[in-house]
Amino acid sequence: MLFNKRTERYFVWVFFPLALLMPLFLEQNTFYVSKLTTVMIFAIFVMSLDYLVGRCGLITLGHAMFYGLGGYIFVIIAPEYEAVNFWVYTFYICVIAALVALIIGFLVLRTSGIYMIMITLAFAQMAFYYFSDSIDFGGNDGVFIYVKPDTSIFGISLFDLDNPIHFYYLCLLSLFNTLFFFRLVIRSRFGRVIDSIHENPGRTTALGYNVFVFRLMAYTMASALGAYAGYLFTLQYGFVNPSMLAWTTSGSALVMSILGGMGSIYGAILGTLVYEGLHYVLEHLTEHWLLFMGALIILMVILFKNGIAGYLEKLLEKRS
Amino acid sequence: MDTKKLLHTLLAGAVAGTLCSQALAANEDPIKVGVMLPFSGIYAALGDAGRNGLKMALKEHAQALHGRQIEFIEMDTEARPERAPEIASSLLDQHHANFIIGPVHSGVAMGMIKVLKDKDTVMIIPNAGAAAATGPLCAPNIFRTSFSSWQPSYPMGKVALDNAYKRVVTMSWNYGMGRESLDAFRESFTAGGGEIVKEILVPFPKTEFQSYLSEIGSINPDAVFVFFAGGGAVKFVKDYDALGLKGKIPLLGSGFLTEGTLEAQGPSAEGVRTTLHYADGLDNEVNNKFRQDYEQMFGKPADIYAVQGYDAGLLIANAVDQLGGDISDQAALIKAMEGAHLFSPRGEITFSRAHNPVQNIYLRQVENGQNKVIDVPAAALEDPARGCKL
Amino acid sequence: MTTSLFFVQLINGLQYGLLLFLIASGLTLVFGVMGILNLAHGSMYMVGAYLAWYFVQQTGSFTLSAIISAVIALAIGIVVERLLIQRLYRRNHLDQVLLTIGMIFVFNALQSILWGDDPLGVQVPEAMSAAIPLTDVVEYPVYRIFVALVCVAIAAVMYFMINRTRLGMLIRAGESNREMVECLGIDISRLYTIVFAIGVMLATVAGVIAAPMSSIVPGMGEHVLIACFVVVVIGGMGSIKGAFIGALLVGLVDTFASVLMPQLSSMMIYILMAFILLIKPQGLFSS
Amino acid sequence: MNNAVILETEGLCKHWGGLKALDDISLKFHDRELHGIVGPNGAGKSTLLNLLCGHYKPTSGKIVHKGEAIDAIKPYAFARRGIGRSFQKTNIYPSATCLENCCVAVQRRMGGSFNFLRSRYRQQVLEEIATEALEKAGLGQRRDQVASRISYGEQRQLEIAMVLATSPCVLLLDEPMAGMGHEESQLIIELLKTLKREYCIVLVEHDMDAVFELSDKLTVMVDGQHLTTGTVDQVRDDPRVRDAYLGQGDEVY
Repeated sequence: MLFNKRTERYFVWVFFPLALLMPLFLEQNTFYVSKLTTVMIFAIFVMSLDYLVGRCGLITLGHAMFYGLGGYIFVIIAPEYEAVNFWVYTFYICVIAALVALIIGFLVLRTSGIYMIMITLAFAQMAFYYFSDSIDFGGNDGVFIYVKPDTSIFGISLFDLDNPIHFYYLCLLSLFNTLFFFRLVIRSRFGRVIDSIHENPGRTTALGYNVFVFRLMAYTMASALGAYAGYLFTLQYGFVNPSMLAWTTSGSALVMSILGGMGSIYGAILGTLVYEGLHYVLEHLTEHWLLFMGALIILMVILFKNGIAGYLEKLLEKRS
Repeated sequence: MDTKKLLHTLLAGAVAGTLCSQALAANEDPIKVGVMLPFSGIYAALGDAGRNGLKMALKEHAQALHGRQIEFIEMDTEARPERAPEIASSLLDQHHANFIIGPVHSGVAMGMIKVLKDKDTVMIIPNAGAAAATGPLCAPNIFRTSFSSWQPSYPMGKVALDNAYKRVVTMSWNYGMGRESLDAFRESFTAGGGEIVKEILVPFPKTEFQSYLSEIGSINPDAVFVFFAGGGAVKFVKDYDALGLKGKIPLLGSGFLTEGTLEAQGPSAEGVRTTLHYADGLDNEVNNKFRQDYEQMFGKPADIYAVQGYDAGLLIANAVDQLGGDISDQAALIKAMEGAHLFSPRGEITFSRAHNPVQNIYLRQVENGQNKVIDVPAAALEDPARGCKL
Repeated sequence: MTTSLFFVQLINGLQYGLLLFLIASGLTLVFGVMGILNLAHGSMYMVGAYLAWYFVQQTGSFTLSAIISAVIALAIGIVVERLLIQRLYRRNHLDQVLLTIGMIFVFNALQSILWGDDPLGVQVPEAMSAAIPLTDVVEYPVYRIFVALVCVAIAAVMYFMINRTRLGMLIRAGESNREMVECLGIDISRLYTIVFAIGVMLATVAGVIAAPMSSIVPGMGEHVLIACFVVVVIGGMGSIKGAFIGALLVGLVDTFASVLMPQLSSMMIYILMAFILLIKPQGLFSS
Repeated sequence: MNNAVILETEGLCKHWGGLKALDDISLKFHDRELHGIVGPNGAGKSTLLNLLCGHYKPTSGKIVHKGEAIDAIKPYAFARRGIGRSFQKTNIYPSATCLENCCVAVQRRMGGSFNFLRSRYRQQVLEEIATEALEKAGLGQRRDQVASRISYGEQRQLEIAMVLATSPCVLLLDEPMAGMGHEESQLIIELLKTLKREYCIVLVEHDMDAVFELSDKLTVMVDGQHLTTGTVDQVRDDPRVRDAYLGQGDEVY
């Protein structure tokens, strides 16, 4: 079974149908649709991080680099005043990001633990300052994308990216595909090796696997997906800013992923929803939302040992 | 913030959202003013002052609103540009704000403009000076009550020449606002025969200035022109003094160097000369009253950010007054705003075709912890609005 | 670059490095002994600067302010360790990351509520307001020399404590073998509380003594946090000696890069760190 | 017995700084023989195994496998050449089932490890081979149990099963009976007796009874040096061996 945990099945059956119907209720208020879109895009990014950190044991604090690159690659390679094909550029961006990840992964995967955290951060900071200091790419103020790509395949346009509802469905589809994809990968034979490496890298080497190569593949794949999320984010409002690459973006993604339950993948969606939801509610309640946000995070760390997903799983176990 | 009131507002917003199809008569609705400023993080003080000024102006000029109430919807940008489009669209699509006031940070401004440009709301920028906002990206519904980055720095080139400074080192953080300020200074300074010996761009938001200052010391120019603001300005002025440059090499700056920072800078700031579109000690009726009232209401002295917020409020009040309270016609509203003639604490201002204020730039010098006006190097200065097609 | 300018920049770099060491030492100590990754370390630096400002306002004396702040820091350290950190010893680093990020939020919010968001400044104490001329133009303030000396002194005291005292012995033992320390009949949880409190105090003291030469602004903690991590990782997590060397390296590289390679200066310390980690994946002095 | 030489070392040395952990060891390991290695603590037995499986790189000397020098290849390549090893401390995937543990081993050989999409559960052959390995190691009935829940002795068996699942030609076993009770040890001894008919086994073991019972050839090492190699009887009668073990108190045979 692809979604092998009961909690996950429940989640998939509750979340996706609801998300599918949501725009019908919110038709009057496109803001909520846009907000949910943003959250779903970030959830894709958090999922890719969750796969790296929770599934592969590769803790990175530089994942936002690929999120930002997703946007900047588009800015760099796409013509400014011409609508390009969405799917073709998705392919380009993923491939270019994967190549970058291949090079950086080749360097950073030699280290481990906290050292890996820091060296990934180092590369992300370099990229951040590169775009932030660059005059060509708008520097600190960022760049606009004036023309959104069109999404036609063989002349049939599926989504109009300027329509928030269409864009919402594109992102929902991407979210589901990403979850589905990661589930496939986890269940695959590649996933078996990754699981083994996560649990016992020494033994896996002794069995004849080149651990480095497998880690590099996982890193590359997750980075390409992270870039895809960044690409979507860029397209949503047509705006790229170096702050997408800032370490705080990596940090909040990490927080959401831990909050959701490391390594559970669907937990990443939960974590993102809960975090963004809390942020939204608290921000509207009080100017000192940071205080409550911080306190809630602290409480949740202490109460939930394995994140929200872990907590839900335990709850279900108790019931049955 | 008054939580209850906000909840109320929220509720009202939600109800209004769902009932949107059965819109009520426009004139009985409150005027919705979205406030999109940083209330947390590094620019929080600026956001706070801007909001104070805005509220104060609308309260003071309540009678100009022809009986219409003002409803504020406040959003914290956290000075995070990547969140700007989302928040802006919240104010636009969710709250249907008539006016959106913000932001402080130029990066956030870009994100806002992307969403709000040519939409059914009016954006008033109460600080961010990015040239693009009233340059290539200018739009009928985008106004600015602060300044363009060019405005405060351009006149300083002339001031430097008048003081017979020939060789100047310029320095700022390496970001849009900083670079644009240095460019504006260079424009007028080199045109008059001055020479920029060195331009130093410090990575934002680094505040370790010692090595740069030592280098300036070794160059020993006639003067130094800088753009820094907030915490960086405090640190820079203190370092400039501590390393002994003060008193040997005159320090000139875009006025933000000594705005809202004088207390923290202490005696180190004494004698620093800056150009800006405002000065605390401006002796006019509006300013005197403004400063007095502001201090009374908020318990601290007003600064430039408060003035700019205040003028955003004045601009709204003025336009609403001109239209007799009916702002449902956007074209008429924009026309009214374009024609506005404001009596601001900084002096009279009008608006250029690109919707940037046409205003006096003052030369100020810090004396006894106050920015004292010593000259008006440019009166009614209009931004060239390069690239604007309005 | 002339010789005299080179000399001045050398001093600048060393002084910046020494201050970085003071902030980073607590971080590396806490990690080395307790295995706790404290991201809220930078926040304590910020708290130190704000406390210094507040008590200078109240008492008028910088020395008094420094002492009160250090005591408060110890108290914060003890409370935080007993209340929160203690629950996380058996959890993985990621839970610690999450908890301490939560703490950053709380500290930032408290700072905004208690002291507002305006940039603040503390004046250099009267007794140390003099300056020594270095070149025709550039002077060097006595207070900064004093700060450098304090940093060196604290480094020396830490070195002495760890290598010569009973507490230091326990710390070294705790680093290599927790069970052994417990077998010796020592209350390891108390040892941890003490070490954590000392770590917090070091960051706070750094904030206090840096206050007169910096601007006290919201968010100053996070900025310094990253620099600290770079220092600690270059030196090797948990090594005080490593942190010392790492801090000086970062200070010097950052200073000289900003003059010699201004286009790359923002990236230079990260390039340095990446370079060192590629050669020595565990940092320079890891155990 | 005159089976072909499969693995061979020539003048193998491993130095840690000034310490000579292993000094000039030249040995030949033959197919379908169990080659025991004994020696007091610190004799360099584990170091030798770690060199043979590629975990350490030799300071000098050569390792020859089927006529090719292999001391410069990567650690994982040793396993690919069929040199499998078990570890002194149990080294398995505790959270996975026994079957899954072996599947990881089988999959290395079967390929498809870079197949991102095909289910890992979809290939019958793979599971059959893994089950076979489990049965060979006497763990057939534990197939679907989680590895952390089986007994210690069984975990050691599982480790051997994992090595078998890689279809090795050489088994390097580092104290497979360490920490086991008598009955469990007997089980392993029986297992090794059957295995040595098929594989070249290098066995490092402290349990002398077991070693003497199992070994076709026996090497004695002392202080990183090669003392002697011969049949069990030859070694037993060698006076130098007795000398070497004298003064070792607890380990006197």
